Amino acid sequence: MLLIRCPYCGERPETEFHCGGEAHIARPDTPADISDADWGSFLYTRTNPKGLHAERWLHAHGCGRWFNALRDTVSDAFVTTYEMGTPRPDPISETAKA
Amino acid sequence: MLDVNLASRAPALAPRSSDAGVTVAPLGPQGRLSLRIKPAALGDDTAIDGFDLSGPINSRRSAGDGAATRTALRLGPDEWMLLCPADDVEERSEALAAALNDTAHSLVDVSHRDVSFVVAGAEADSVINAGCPIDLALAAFPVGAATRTLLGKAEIVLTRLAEDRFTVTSWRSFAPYVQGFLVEAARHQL
Amino acid sequence: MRRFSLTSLLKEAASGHQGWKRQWRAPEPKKEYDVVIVGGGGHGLATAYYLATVHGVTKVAVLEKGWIGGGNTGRNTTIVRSNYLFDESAALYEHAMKLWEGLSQELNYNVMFSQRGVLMLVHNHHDVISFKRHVYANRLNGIDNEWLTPEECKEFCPPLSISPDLRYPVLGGALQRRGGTARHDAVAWGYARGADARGVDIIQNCEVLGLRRTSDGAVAGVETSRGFIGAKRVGVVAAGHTGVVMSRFGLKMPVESVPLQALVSEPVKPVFPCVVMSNAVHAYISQSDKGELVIGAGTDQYVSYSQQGGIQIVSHTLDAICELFPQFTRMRMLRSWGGIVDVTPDRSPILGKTPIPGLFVNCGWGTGGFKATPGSGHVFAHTLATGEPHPINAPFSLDRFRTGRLIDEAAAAAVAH
Amino acid sequence: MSQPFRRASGGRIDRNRPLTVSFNGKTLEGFAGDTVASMLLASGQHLAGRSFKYHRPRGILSHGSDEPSALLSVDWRHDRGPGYRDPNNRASVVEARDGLVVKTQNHWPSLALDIGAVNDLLSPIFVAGFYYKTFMWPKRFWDKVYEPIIRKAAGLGEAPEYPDPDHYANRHAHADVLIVGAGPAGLAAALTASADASKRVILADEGAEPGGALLNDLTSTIDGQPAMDWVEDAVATLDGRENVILLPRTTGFGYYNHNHVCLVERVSDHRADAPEGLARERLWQVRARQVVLATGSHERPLVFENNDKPGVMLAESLRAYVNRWAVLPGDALIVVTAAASAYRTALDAKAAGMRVEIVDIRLGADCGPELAAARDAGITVRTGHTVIRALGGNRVGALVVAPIGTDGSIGPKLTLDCDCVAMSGGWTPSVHLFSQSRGKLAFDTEIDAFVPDKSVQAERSAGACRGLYDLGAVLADGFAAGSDAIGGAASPQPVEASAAFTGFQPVRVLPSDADPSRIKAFVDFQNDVTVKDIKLAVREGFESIEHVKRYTTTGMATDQGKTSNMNALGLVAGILNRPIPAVGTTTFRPPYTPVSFGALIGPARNELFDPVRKTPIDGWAAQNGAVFEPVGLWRRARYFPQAGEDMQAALARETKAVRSTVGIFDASTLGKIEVVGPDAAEFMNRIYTNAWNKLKTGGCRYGLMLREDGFVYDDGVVARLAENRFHVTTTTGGAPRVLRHMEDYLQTEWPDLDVFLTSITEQWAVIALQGPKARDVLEPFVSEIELSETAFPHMTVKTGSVCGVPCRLFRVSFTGELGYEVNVPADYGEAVWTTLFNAGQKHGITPYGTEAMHVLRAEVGYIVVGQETDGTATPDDVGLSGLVSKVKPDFVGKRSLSRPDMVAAGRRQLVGLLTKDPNEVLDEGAQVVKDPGQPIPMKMIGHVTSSYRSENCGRSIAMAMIDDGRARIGETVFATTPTGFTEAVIAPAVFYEVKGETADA
Repeated sequence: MLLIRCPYCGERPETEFHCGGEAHIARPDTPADISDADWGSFLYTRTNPKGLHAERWLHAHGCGRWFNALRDTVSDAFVTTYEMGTPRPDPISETAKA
Repeated sequence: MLDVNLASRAPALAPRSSDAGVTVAPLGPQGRLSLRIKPAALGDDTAIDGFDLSGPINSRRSAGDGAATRTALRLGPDEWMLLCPADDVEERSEALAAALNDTAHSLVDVSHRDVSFVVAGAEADSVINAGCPIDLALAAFPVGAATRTLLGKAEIVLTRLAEDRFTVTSWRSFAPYVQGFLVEAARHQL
Repeated sequence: MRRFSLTSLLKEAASGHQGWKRQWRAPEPKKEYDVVIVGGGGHGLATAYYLATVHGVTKVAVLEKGWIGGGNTGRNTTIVRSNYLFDESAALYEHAMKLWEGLSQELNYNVMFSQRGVLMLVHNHHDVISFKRHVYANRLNGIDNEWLTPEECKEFCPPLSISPDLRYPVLGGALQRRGGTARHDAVAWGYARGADARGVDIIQNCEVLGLRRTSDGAVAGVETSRGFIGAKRVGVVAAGHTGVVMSRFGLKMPVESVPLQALVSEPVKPVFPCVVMSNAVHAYISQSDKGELVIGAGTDQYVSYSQQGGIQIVSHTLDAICELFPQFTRMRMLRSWGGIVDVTPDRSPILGKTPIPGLFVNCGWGTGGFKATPGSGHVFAHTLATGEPHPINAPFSLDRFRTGRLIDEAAAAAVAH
Repeated sequence: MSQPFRRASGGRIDRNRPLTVSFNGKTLEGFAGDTVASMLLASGQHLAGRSFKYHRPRGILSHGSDEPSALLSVDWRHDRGPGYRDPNNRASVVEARDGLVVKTQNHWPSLALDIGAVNDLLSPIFVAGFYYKTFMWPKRFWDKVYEPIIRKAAGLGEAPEYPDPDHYANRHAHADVLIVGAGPAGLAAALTASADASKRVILADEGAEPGGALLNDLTSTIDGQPAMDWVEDAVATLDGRENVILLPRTTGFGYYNHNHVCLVERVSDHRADAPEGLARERLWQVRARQVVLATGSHERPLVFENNDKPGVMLAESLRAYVNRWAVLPGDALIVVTAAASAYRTALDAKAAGMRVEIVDIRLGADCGPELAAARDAGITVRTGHTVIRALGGNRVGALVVAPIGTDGSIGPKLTLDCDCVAMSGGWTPSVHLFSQSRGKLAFDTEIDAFVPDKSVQAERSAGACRGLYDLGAVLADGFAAGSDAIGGAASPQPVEASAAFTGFQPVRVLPSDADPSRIKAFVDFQNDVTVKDIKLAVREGFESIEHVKRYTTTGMATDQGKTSNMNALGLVAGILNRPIPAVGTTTFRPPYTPVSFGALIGPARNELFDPVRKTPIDGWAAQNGAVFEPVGLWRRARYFPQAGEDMQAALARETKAVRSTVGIFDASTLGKIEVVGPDAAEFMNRIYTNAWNKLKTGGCRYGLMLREDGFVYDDGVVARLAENRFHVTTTTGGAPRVLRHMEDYLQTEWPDLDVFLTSITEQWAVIALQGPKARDVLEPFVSEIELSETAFPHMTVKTGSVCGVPCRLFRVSFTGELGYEVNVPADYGEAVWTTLFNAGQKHGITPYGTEAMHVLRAEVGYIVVGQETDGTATPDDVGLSGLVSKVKPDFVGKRSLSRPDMVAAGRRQLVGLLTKDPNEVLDEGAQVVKDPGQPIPMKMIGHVTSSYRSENCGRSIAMAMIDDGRARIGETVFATTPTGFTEAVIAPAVFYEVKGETADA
């Protein structure tokens, strides 16, 4: 069971959370203007990386807030979690810090 | 019009005894208002109608006493659960709405949605930890802490009133499960 | 290939089994192949086998990063069934079922395909409708699947509790008698042995690192940990690692890889005669020939390549199992493990062309790929041999995610695979 | 059976507390502190089971959880009735107590005489993987003939037959330091880690008491005192510290992500006095800041012919039985070893009065001080010797040994009589939990074992589990690990302890001149895997250790290879002439030892399996004879049968009453969300397909919600209570996901919107009054609200009070009739219901359940999301394109609706189906074809989604999704029935015309 640091509540067990999949897939402002292929890609195509993955989590049984996390999909270790609306942290600088 | 103001309030459940040293006692009706305001909109004015909204996330702040007790559980960055005596809830609701008239907010009466228990006894934390996965050590979850979390398969709001005394609140239909879970856990405490 | 038979076994027994040879060679990679298959699991090996046997394409290499059958082939709960709802899925899985029914003989390798029946339990009104819809659709597609009353369920699976006091009482079940289980490792080994005997090179410990393309963009071969290997066509059959391989080839896919856990109990004498699935309470259970209860759990909720999930998933599965089979709480979990399953948005596989000429993909089997192994290999071999999909896999194109023609078994039935 | 092999004194048993255990119907005697294994040995009973495949007689190999052979069926509470029995318990870890009833397994007719042993004679055929090569003919014989025979032969014990009356507990715990293993390293680590009173320390050990290997040790000293005195002091110190939780009988079995370590505690099985209902086991789910693994090591058996004879034991285990349990496992002992540590066994056995000889594989020159010590004690030591085979039937009787020449040749053989054998092939660090934590292992050729290398999680290993075998070094390592775990100095003082005999010479298979293809030398005892099986696997090309495991099943038994893995790995490496790491090591997975399902489930059984959610009116329904059905977690009243009525009769009555008088229905489970804030209407615009700006305060509208992929997600009536306040309803099952869906968009896509969502599902009890008399029933109880058609038309909402209780009153209908939904605070729900029901008697009020609700809505053509839709339906498919705004530039799902296949011709569309025979009710889920005579596979053109006998229509009605259905109205089609097909006509999906005051007015 993962241990997840909610930006608002601190470290909590995974069962309190719901994973919302890959982060930073912005919904197009004017969906009507984009092609079927691009829309299909927005809906379905995912990075699915073996390594760092930016993903969305909801602290469903906690503060009820969505937030983002950067997690290594091989070790499952979280590099960081951050509030919605903030850009993806640069993992290189994170590594440099550590 | 008939005089039908007879409808009595039926609590969600009756007390169930626990033979162990930890008691699980249902609380009676309580006034509960879910208040939502973005912190920026709230600004520095954290005392609204006698409710102290100044606490950090996952804390409980109580003001006044007796029938005038007003408690605010801050459950998220923009979410408070305001508790007051059951018969005071309409008045508080109106007063709060008036006080927040110019501020974008949401105030919703959920007095009947939730049911609370007091779990008390020296091993109360262990009993709750039978189903609640968060750290209940005093340092991690001190007196005055309040948070939404889980108990087994039910969502609860957990508040610490004293070292050996908690309230456990769930939605009404989960209350029999929560009660049964706590009573079962109390049988097996260390 | 030395034929396996009782006679050969007895003969070897007399001479201390010294005469058995390798079941497949360990060749060095050649410079070039007609077809390179990336991934030595059941699907990849089956593809190679059918390329050789059905299409006469024998200049084939199967490249496996680790050891063959070591991924999801060797990590699943071995359930085989074909009672899918939609025509497209039904055709694909029934194609596989028909191949299963002769597979041991075809491969001369006992894959222990055991048609002991797959019983899918129904616990609510919604599922009654959904499962009857399956039963009827299957009947009209010529696939066996029958509706059982709770009492008939109990008769078919005596350990089952059909008490009306259950939290979710059993309201009935859909039984596919031809469904069952097979010995997962033997499937990989049997295909490997059969393919090898026909000239296919099975190359283990060979990781694919990139794709080399010709000036006009078509496939020229793959870069591997053992050097460049030329190929006219490349088929990626890498299951949970499809996303990784395809991203090395410069393509993003509509798949995500998540952990899927399973477990077995300690072995006991025969107690469970069939396969039972209960979607409403998320549980799959059967008993292996060795005597272990084999139990499938759910997927974890996040992308991971760790082959490790949380214990809460296992606990949740077991509480459901023991609700239906309350005598099993005293059984013990002996082993648990995780696989990495590649899940598509509609829970149906992708089997066909990619935007790169000469590159084909077979992935997205999610939690249910094992049962499709022979059929998947068979139609994918056709696709690789001819460059065009077989009619059975044509609907499972990558393009459906653009047009919206999804084959959403999960949404339609809320049935896990 | 008395205790002829019990020593007169000593041992960690309480001779003042005698006890008995029933073993195969006989009475075993023993003392508190015994295990069933030590009692068996004390009585002289070595034969304790039959092996898996060959049914060979097997004894007790070990004294711990690595025991592969002595597996017993144990009835733990025979006196309390059935249901307390389970199979496959290791005799070596079952603590003896009065009342245990144990039986051996896997034999017929008896343990001593087992017909299955014929398999041993057939073993030349039953080699590894033999089943892959045969049993293929005739084709259907596999699962009809061969497999049942194989299955019956396989398996060990009998599965439990009764529901388990025991309880299981769960405990989430947090610790600064979790220490797994309370041997010398673990105790030392606990002492330093807990010295800081602010650090919470949990120390768990699988044994009944702390001490680990020191419990078997009468000779070692620590700081000049006997080692067990040091243990007792350490335990007393830890007991005295408030910050320490000491958990004996608690096995760390699973090391999961982020230092989530799971332990299982045996709470009551060892207690004769355990009160009924006390948990049997408790699962500890520990989240630790730091973990110290002090899990010790496992001794390796030696591999030689017949090394599985009862009486052949691991050397350290034999020492444990002699010292800890004061049992002599025989009179004449031969210690066969490749390791110095076994000399301690020889010395202790000798001191205890056994006749002892040592056969050492090593040359004298390769031995350490242990050799002189043994010879000084008068023990004959044959160095440079090998064991050719063990002799004996149900008990070892002799060993055939021989010197090994310098060229490896086998010298003259010698038969040494004995009645027990202690063997040691050296030690394997127990790296299971470390490996589970994803730490990387490194192969240490010095000790011929894998040891922890790079940690991935916040843990460190200490002591024997990382290859330290000298007591002083182990203790120092433990102190250092404990200190390191709390961030202290990692360089503690050296510890004074007596030197241990360490060092060994790895040996894979003992040298022998016997024909290797003719003998059985066991590598995996329980699964009956021999050296020749492994050789065969390699010969057939199975070279990865994972392939070898799977082909031979070595390491796959209930002991999970604790005694066999290294021998198998070394053997494969030797055959391939590769270094061991090149063959690979298996990845360890949970659990370390088997864990009961009950412990993993904990309290989630019976009434605590899944919560049963009941509405405030559920009690009334139960008292009034409702038949319930589960709907998600809810239980809902399905129908209210009166005496003698079946469901169909009740339905007929309930549905007619609604259309003729009035029905009352509990709709409390409907999901309800209050949407509040200045941007509430804008939010609604974006999340629903409909437009909301024009909905006036006090108005209601049926809202339709899509997923982003364009498929129907949920629906429900939405009321605008105020400019900034909406009362949204959802389907019962959809409530949680709809709220999450809304929050998702609100927080992640539109954080600029000032709007808040609050679940009010359970705040309000919802009482639906439906039917021509609904107003008449309600009117007397309403205050502040005028009910007339003009003042309160269909699809409006008003607040006021009903029965003096605050109320949100909706004028809505899911039946087509005049209808109200009375929302009152939940605690008043039952009282208001009762009041209305009683007052409605004079109007013929009838309670109805979900079944009638479904019929009534179908009669007027209303869909149920999840029944007519299945996650693949667009609004147009179900005839709701009118609810999809054409003017809004965007809403969730809009773009997807224009994808090519979403607008393609021929999609399935909602229609009605009328059977030719009006009394025939179609099966829900039935498939529809145009021509029932076509060959299989048939072309299916649709399926039935809802189907009922409608009393109000006087016939059956059905809804169906049909390809291009709306264009086919009037066509005849055929729907499947359990036995064939039946004829039906496609019709509009509205079957009943409401008379009088209709909802649609």
